[in-house]
Amino acid sequence: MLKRLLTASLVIVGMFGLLGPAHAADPVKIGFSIPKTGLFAPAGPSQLNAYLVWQKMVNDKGGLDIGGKGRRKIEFVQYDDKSDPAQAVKIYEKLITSDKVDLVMAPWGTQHHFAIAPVVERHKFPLIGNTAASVALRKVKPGYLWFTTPMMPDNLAKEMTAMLKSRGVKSVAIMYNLLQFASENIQFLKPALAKAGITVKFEAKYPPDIKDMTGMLTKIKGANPDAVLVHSYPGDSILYMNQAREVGINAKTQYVMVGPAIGFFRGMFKSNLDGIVTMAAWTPGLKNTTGSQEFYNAYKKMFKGHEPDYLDSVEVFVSAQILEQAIAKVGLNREKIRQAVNTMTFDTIYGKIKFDGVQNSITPAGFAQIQKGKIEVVWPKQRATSAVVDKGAWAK
Amino acid sequence: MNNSSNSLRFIGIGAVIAIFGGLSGFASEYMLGIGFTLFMYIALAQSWVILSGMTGYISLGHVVFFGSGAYVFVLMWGLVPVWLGVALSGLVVGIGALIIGYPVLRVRGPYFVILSFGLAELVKNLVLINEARMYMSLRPVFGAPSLAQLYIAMLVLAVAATGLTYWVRRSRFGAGLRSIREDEWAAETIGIPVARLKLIAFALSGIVPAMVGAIFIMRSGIFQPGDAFNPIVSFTIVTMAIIGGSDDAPGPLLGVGFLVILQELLWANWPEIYMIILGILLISFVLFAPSGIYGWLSANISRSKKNAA
Amino acid sequence: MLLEINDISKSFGGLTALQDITFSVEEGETLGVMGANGAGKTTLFSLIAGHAKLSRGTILLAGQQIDGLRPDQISALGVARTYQIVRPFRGLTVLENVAAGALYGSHQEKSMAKANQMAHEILTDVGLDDRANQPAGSLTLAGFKRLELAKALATGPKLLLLDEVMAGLTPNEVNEAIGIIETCKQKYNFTVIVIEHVMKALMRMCERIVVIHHGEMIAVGPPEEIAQDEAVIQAYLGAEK
Amino acid sequence: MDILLSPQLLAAALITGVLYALISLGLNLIYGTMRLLNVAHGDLVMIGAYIAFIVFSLFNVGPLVSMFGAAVICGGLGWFAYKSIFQNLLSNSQILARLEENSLLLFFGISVVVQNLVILFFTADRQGYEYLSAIVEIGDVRLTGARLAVLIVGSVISIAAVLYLRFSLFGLAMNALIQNRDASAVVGINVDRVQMFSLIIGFGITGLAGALISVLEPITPVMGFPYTMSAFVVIILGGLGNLWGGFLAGLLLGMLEIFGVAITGPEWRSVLVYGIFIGILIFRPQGLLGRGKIAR
Repeated sequence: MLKRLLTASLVIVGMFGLLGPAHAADPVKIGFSIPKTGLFAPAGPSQLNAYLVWQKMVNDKGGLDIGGKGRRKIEFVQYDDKSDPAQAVKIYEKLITSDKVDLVMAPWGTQHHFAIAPVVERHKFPLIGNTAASVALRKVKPGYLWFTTPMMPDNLAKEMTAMLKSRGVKSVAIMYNLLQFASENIQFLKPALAKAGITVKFEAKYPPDIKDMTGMLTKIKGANPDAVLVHSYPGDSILYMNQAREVGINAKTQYVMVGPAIGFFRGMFKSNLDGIVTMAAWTPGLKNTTGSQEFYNAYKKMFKGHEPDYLDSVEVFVSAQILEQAIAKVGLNREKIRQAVNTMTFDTIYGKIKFDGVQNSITPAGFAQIQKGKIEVVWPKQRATSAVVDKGAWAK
Repeated sequence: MNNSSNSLRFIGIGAVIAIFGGLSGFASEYMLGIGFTLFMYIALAQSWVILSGMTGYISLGHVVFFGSGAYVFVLMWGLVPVWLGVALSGLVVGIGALIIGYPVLRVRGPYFVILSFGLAELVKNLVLINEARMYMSLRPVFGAPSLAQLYIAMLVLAVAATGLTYWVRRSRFGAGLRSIREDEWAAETIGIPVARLKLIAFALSGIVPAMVGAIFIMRSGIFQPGDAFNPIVSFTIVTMAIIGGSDDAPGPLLGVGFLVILQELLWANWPEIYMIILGILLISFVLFAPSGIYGWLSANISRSKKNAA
Repeated sequence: MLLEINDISKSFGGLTALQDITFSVEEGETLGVMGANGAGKTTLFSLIAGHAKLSRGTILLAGQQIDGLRPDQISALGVARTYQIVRPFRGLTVLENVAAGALYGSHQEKSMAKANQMAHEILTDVGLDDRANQPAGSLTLAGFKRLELAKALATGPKLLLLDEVMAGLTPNEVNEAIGIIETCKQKYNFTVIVIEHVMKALMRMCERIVVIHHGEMIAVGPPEEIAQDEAVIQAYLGAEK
Repeated sequence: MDILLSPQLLAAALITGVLYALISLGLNLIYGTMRLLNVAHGDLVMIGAYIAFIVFSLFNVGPLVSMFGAAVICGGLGWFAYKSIFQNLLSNSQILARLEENSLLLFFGISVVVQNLVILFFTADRQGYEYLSAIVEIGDVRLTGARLAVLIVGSVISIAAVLYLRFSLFGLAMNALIQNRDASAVVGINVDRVQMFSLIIGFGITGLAGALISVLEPITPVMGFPYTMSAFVVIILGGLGNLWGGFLAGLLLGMLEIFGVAITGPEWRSVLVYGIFIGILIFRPQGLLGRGKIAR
């Protein structure tokens, strides 16, 4: 806390010019926008922190390896996009045309990726996306944008159905937020379930500003499905966690989409989270990956023992690793970086990644489960660090 | 005001518009982006003044027009020519405003302020449900016109909205609206058809924002109900119009110009604390210039004139 | 007959404010209305001007039924009204206040320039033209009363309803006000119904007086007759003095 | 539809309603006595939540204790705000002429400053902690301890506040001010003092509510805005300045929301809330329980 206060005060002092930023000799300037204010501000740190960890890890090694011809440190140029896609567009235009950055990294969220796509294409700046997931992304013209996420809704639906089948689930209840990613998941999940012969006993959608789920959950309890699939965001995930216990939802498989992979959420529910399945495909001990444990340790060290967001932070770091490796191969020439990203195979904390068109063609969509307070990758089986287990009774 | 100074003024205004228009040819993308934002908020704030500045019905939900226009536009995307789509979105929203305006405008004072906010939220949620039903919660807008074209389009809307406010302020219609603001009951007594005038003002005040919304989503490249109906847009419009002060066209020009340019300077130079500086400025405005920039300027000008005389 | 009030009643909830009122006003006449506070005088004006709905009865203006119309429609037909508690448009200039009347009302003047010209003329008539460009909020009480009158005149009334335009004025100001009303009446040729507490003024101005007591009309006639009327003396003067 | 008879649903409705009532109370006081459109209201909820979170992280003391601290600190902010800004503001005729606009702008500025200061010091990262998470069973109703605490504390505080403001001498003075500003000064009410205490009490109760809420949702710098708007909806429905009406409107809205959603389906939640709000205003432009005309 004290350290944070101190940093904040330093920032204020720095603003008034008493402390200028230290200029390393000839660093590589990389720009991006971050939602520091507005609707998505709470989601921003998962991304920004991963960028900062990467910057520190690279700079501690002496900087980015520029095509084997020496190392240069990384300097970030970052602006608040106020959670507004149009502001993000303006920021990338400014970064490229007026701040003259060498490279750009991704903004937060699917809509911001769509928004800036024309900008990076116009200026021929390669950009490795992260924190964006929608099948509509595949409609983006291939060229300067790639999406690292394995969590495309159609792939998720496929893997989810397979996981449910492997656990002998015959019936499910589905709840989902009306926002884009959640509802897009349902679009693919429902046909997949039908094909697999899994019945949907209950289905309900709700607006983002929902305040109470008791009604829905009471109905779900009455329907008594084998699995409850909640496609939710952190705020509504908390509602579910509290009220499912109140109502006494005891399905053996309970999926809570976004939330359990974030540190604060585990702090709020602790042992009650045991057995909850969530959307994540990484854990520090994941095999056949490059740098997972180092990333985890560096993150915890830099952020006072806080864990990274197992979903967003990880994906962000993956995108940074890809950029780093492309630069190490071909240097800072953006056209060459583009070709490198198109053709190379990268070693990341997700494991090997190669792009097919705009999307990550290797990493499968996957799920994790909280087991004894730890996040274990449980699906797909070939990547699992642990097997899926039945969710037991609620702890308290 | 004699004729020669009037025509001089028109030439001046024409020249300014021509210069701004001409910039689209060679200004940097970043500068055009700032211009786009500037014109966008001028158009929005001027439209807000037609309803709220003139009649005193303070709308805290003007984003409802902006968002609805964007939605109508995106539904037609690819089906009709772009600029026809923009015009149609203005038309459709204008008609919609005529339909809902009558019951809504029966509610006055702070009740109307919150009602207008609620209306925007209601429409947002209806759109959200509709989009989720079609699994279209996010619609990319690929292949939009260039920034230079959007910039010109927004300039046209800003000029149109400014002209509209200027005209309304000097028209019989505007005299009726301003009487309504001062005392609705007394206005009715001297024969002003208050319900009809309010309704027309409501619709007029919605048309330009709808078109602005349509153009805006071509700039942001995406339609999502949460962004298109973001309440921050409503708050920003109100803030800019109030800071400008007055119920006449120069007010919004001053308010928007000041705030947009200030924000650009601030976020680019002090990204960590620019919002704090901005907030402090808003507070100071109320304390030191409660009648807005326009009011403050006219007070000071008339004082200095008096001193000179 | 310019105005015919036929057996009208008005009740709010269970309370009867006016009951069985019938009278008529000749074109060009000045009719006074008197009665104690709360007798229902202002309610009568509200009914004529369309601000309140009748419970029973009809009101005809030049043979046309006007009850049920909106206030702005009634104003367009030529009925203008002033308020006992003045209602100026404080944020507008004095001229704008009056011009608004000319732009709407029964004139429905479409040209701003002509409306301003008319407003200037009326302001001259009521003696406020030197303040035309001041904000209306800056006037004195006497000024407000004159503005109230000017606004009503600007609508081009056939029938002018004056609700205590002289209350709160000094005797000198009252004399001036009566002068202004009489001059304007000559010039613009309208009919007046006037509610007034200043007895002398009423007696001086009116050709006939209607007396309302507890919502009922108890007398109508020329001032001299009313002054002698037993019922009036009992109910009204007796009650007040 | 036997779900409508479930006591669990009734409990959920009561919790939602009590929260609405509690959060709108302070706003109603401030609007009623001073006609200030406080759009920073929800930020006090946020401050209260952060206070509870900090106290818990540093001293392991829960919100049932720290809520009093939050009330005192937020009340202190109210005092500070009154002394530094509003005392002068409310005697400036130029500002009073456009009070609605100006107070909107002012509080919007305050909201921006407060949110961004919090972001600067704590980042926008979500925070949360575990407290009273065990389930408590009362008959057929099962609630987490935290939600039960919200129900009890929320009802006690809001009913006590409404009763106090109805029957105490100070409450009477405040009521007089709400009814008619000018007249209350004439009859010898110390308007200045009443305004100051309205701001202190209004801010204090809201901060307390924030501490309670801190266990129910992620604590973030931007968590306040939805509360601002729902508080406005409640006090408008109840009739501005009508504390009792606001309390009832809060409960009513909670009931309508929970039972309405159970009948129509959760996707309609917000459409229902705002639809009912707009519908009521159109038919009763002064609010459900509002009195005749708004005095200005």
